[in-house]
Amino acid sequence: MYEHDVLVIGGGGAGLRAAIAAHEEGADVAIVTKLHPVRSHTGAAEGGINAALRDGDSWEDHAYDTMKGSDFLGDAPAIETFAKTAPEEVINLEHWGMPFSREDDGRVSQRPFGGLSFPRTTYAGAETGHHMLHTMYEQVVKRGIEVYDEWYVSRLAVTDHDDPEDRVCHGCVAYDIKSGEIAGFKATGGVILATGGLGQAFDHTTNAVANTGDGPAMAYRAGVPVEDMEMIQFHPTTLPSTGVLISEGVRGEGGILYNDEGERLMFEYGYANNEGELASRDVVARAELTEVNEGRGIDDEYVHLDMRHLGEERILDRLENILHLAEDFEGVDGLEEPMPVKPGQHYAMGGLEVDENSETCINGLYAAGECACVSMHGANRLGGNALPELLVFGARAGYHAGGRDLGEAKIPTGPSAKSEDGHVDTPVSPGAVDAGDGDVAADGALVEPQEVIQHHVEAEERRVTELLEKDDGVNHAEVRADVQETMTDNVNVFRNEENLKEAVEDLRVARERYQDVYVRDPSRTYNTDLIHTIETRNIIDVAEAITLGALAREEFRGAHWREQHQERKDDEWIKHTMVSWNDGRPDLYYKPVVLEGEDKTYEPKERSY
Amino acid sequence: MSQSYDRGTVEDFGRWKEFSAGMWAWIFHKFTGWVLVGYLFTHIAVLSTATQGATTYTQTIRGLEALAIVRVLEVGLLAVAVFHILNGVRLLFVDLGVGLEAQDKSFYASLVLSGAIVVASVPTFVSGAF
Amino acid sequence: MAEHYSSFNRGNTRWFLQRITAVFLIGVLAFHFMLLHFVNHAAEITFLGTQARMSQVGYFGTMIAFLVTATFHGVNGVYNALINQGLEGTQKQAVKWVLVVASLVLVAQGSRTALYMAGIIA
Amino acid sequence: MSTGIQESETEADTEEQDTAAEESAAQRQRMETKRQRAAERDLQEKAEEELDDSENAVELKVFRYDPEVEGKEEPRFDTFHVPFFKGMTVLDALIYARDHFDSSLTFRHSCRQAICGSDALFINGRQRLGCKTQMVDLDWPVRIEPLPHQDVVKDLVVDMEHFYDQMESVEPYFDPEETPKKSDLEEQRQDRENREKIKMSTRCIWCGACMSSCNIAAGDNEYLGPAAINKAYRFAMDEREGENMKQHRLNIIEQEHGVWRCQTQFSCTEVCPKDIPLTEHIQELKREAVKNNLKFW
Ligand SMILES: Cc1cc2nc3c(=O)[nH]c(=O)nc-3n(C[C@H](O)[C@H](O)[C@H](O)COP(=O)(O)OP(=O)(O)OC[C@H]3O[C@@H](n4cnc5c(N)ncnc54)[C@H](O)[C@@H]3O)c2cc1C
Ligand code: HEM
Ligand code: SF4
Ligand code: F3S
Ligand code: FES
Repeated sequence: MYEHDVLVIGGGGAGLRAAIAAHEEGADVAIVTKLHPVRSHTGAAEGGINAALRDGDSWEDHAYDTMKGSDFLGDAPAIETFAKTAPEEVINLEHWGMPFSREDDGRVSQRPFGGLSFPRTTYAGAETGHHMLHTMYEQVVKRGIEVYDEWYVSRLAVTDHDDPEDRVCHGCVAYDIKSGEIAGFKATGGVILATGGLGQAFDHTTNAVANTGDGPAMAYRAGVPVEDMEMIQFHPTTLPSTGVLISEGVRGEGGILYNDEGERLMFEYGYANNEGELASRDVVARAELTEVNEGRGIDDEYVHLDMRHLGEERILDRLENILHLAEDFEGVDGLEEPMPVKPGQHYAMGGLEVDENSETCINGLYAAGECACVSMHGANRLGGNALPELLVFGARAGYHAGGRDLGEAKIPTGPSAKSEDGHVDTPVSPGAVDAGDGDVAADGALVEPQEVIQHHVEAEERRVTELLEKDDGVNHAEVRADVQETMTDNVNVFRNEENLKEAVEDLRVARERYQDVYVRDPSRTYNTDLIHTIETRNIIDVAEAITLGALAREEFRGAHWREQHQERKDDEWIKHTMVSWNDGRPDLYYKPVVLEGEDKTYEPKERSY
Repeated sequence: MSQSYDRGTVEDFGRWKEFSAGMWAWIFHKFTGWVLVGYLFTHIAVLSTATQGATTYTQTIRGLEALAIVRVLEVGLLAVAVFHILNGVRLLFVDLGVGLEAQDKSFYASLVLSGAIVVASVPTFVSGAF
Repeated sequence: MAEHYSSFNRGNTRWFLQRITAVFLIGVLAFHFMLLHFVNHAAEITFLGTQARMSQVGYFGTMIAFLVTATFHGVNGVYNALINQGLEGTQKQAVKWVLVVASLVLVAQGSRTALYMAGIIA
Repeated sequence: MSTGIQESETEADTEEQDTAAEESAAQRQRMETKRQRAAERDLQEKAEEELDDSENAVELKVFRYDPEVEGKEEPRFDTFHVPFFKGMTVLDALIYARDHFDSSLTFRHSCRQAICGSDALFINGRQRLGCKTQMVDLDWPVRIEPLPHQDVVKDLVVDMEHFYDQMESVEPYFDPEETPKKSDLEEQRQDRENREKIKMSTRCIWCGACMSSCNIAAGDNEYLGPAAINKAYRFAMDEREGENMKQHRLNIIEQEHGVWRCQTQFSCTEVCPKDIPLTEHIQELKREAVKNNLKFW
């Protein structure tokens, strides 16, 4: 068994920041990650990092933009903490040597981004995430923080109390991909989940193949409720064949969207008469799909994003890597022709419920980054707000776990925060096929850290051995493909009840088929077949939570649109949809949105661009 | 890097076909360099006959030069030296950071030029031996 | 890996000298070839001719410099090539000293021969 | 049965004994049968595939090796016929082969967009990123091997530890003499020119292609290698760090196995998927170092 004060699961932006913060507090930290940290998907972020740095801008404006962007589903304490801390965190990155793009006077450049009232997006060329990730990994190396890379965490070691709020997380179980060793990891100070996105639940996504929602799924099964899972952002500009993202920076610099008739669609059809291409992502994504659905799409699939008029010099200076992406992955020269784009799954606003100290309702368990839902993005995330979120809440998780007093959190967590029961009609019952027995044993029988971890290690060993020994059955890849397909067909930008129910049914079928999966590769050495098979189960769990949330929320808010409910219903729906696992049976309930900020209360207003 | 097991054909076989210009240049430069040091040592050895007296020296040189094989070897030496010089100049430019984009072209140029110089010098070198 | 540095770095100096000697050699080697293959055909070399050339101080000096630089350049090149192959520890030390001795012998013998040629010793 | 297998099995055994001793005998039996069946099925499927040699298929020859599995402990090449579509990359083809023909085919990949650096492979005799290499740009059949000069863990997966060690040995982190206080929101100014100077060097994605292509690195295990030197360049040239740090950084790259080992082979520059002018950076550092030493003469 490996032992540390603080364990960080995941080596992306959030995980690295958390580890450094905990280290600053003097804790002995280790990062356990299934990919080497520099391979994390934070590296793919292109556009930038928002922070109110300059005269004329203020954290209050940033907070307001974020709240408005969230369509008033964000929690004010989270948003305000975020907007206040972001500048410091960005400057901190600068102090760590991050190669930001610069102004003439040598200061960090900022550019306009969708949904922001001030050009406050700092950036480093069109590869901001890459630089941020590498800069932070460098600092991890500098501090000598231990990294267990290519260790796959498959289970959290949590006590078995009935009430999730009584449970304690003592560590996790991980699998050394290279050697096949299964080991327990013990954390005396806290476990921080930073496992990133869940894009692999969909088949057209900007997310990496490794973004399989492991963290949310693991913690969900351990008792942490997931929040607002239906809020999935579809990015309006991804390349049709691969899902590779064309940064919002292109539109920020002045790129224009055209339909098949050569019309500037955002204005021509009144999708966003003021902001045009720079309107919020959901608005642009729906605009594009509407064009396609109404027959004005190109090849009935996509629209054009044109940046030629910006001129070669400006493009090369600020958007050079966009040229490479379009060339390498779509065979299009952005200097010569417009680039084909269509919406693709991009970001999960929802995730594990945490408060503004990044703590979940389980003691000693934190979550930060895309896998968490501190609820600052609400129903829609603004471009350039995720990277600073990693910094702010990653750091807070690290500080808190490392022992710093961050004050009492204002956001309530856990089932006790429930304000209302939820209910949805589903054609089949969701949840584990063998719900009831399994993950949780008798209340409070298992509390001793050592024992808890041992128990979970053994359970994991049994599971792995079973998968490896099983001799025939279903290949997980088929199940995964089915899930991705049904999610993209039915739980996409446009949603309706029928389709969502169909998805619930399909997911049930997937679960049943998953009972029969087997791992064909019998080897213990670098068995990716095994790892992917375990991931597929996580994909099913998060896909189901997304679908249940989508089915429950009968309104149109932010990224979530329902055919039969095409308006925002503030009276009824300013509340978070929560799903908790409840021993294998998903339990739906609601919790209020906190709109009271420090000195003001945010009034829901129409979100027009 | 140390090999913990035999990768068989993957590492030893046929790899040379996949070398790029810069690698060939490196190999040729190495080879020609070694030949030149080798020659330097032999050359001094031969010239050392001068310590045995004027006649021994003259006779040794004349005797050697009369052998066709020596003449052929001399042409080889010239080729080796010319390539080493030209590619050496190329390397010096590379060290100065000049013309890095044309590094493959300049290698081919050294090859071609060496060839040309050698062919042009053959008559002078072999005259009288055959 | 990066724990040990010395302020006087041999790699640096040797690298630099390798280039400097190369530059020098370009000139001298070309001159040498021209003189002994094109101006005076190798086959027509006699001790007397050699002695005539070698008696000129300038030529004598150039040839000694040629010898020394070529030896350094060549032997240092060989040494580098061997280190590049990952030679370490005692092996490396051994190679180094063998090469040093060989070059000293070569330069000594070469100079002695040159003195004979110049007729200074007979 | 070859000794190779027996060895690795004893290993697996001890591992299992640690955790569940009583199970191990029966389990070994079962695992053994499974291995054999897997091997049989492999053969069968391969035969079937070879039949299905339709014209619109790419033929892949993929290097296979697994120390634990019978028939794979000796390196060999497997052939897959993968249906071709426009825009298909080598990574797409590998994924297809894995998901449809043989799920034990092992390779690293994640981002699919040339940013995570996981899938540097030896494709048709050259180091390339699988996800960034279009099938149509290659001669078919396409031969895919793990990176040369690195230990193979399994199939196309190589051990990257040595590469990471080299990267981390150059003190690859920003370390200025003094830092402004972060709560003052004071920045360290950097002019555009200086950023421009280090821009290319900051693009490295740690894929290891360059190191694998360098003959010197192959011969000298301790050579820092082009990527690590480039990393050192990134910091040495960053003016925000100050003169003393630059001296220190030059000392690092000047060590015995540092820049002087580079013989300007250029293969690193040629294979780098991020188009980093590695040789140029190495050469510039050599000149800096010489200039630096001349000062003391
Ligand atoms: C193409 C793209 C462009 C983007 N552009 C921007 C932008 O311009 N601005 C912005 O603000 N945001 C942007 N985003 C969003 C933002 O980049 C992500 O939300 C953010 O990087 C997620 O960071 P993370 O640290 O949470 O996760 P990741 O960086 O994905 O890291 C997850 C880590 O968890 C590890 N992990 C996962 N599962 C396990 C497991 N089971 N066991 C062990 N380890 C595990 C992985 O190895 C990895 O290290 C973009 C996103 C994408 C996809
Ligand atoms: C005439 C002009 C010459 C030039 C311009 C020249 C240039 C060079 C250069 C630049 C190198 C360094 C290569 C590197 O480290 O990357 C080199 C290496 C070498 N040179 Fe020369 N050289 C010349 C003459 C000679 C002579 C006369 C000899 C023989 C005595 C010689 C023997 C060598 C050897 C042995 C090497 C090492 C090759 C290796 O890397 O294995 N060179 N030369
Ligand atoms: S320098 Fe280029 S080839 Fe080398 S590791 Fe970095 S990105 Fe890969
Ligand atoms: S291939 Fe190697 S020799 Fe130098 S130029 Fe590149 S590091
Ligand atoms: S898959 Fe990330 S670099 Fe190719």
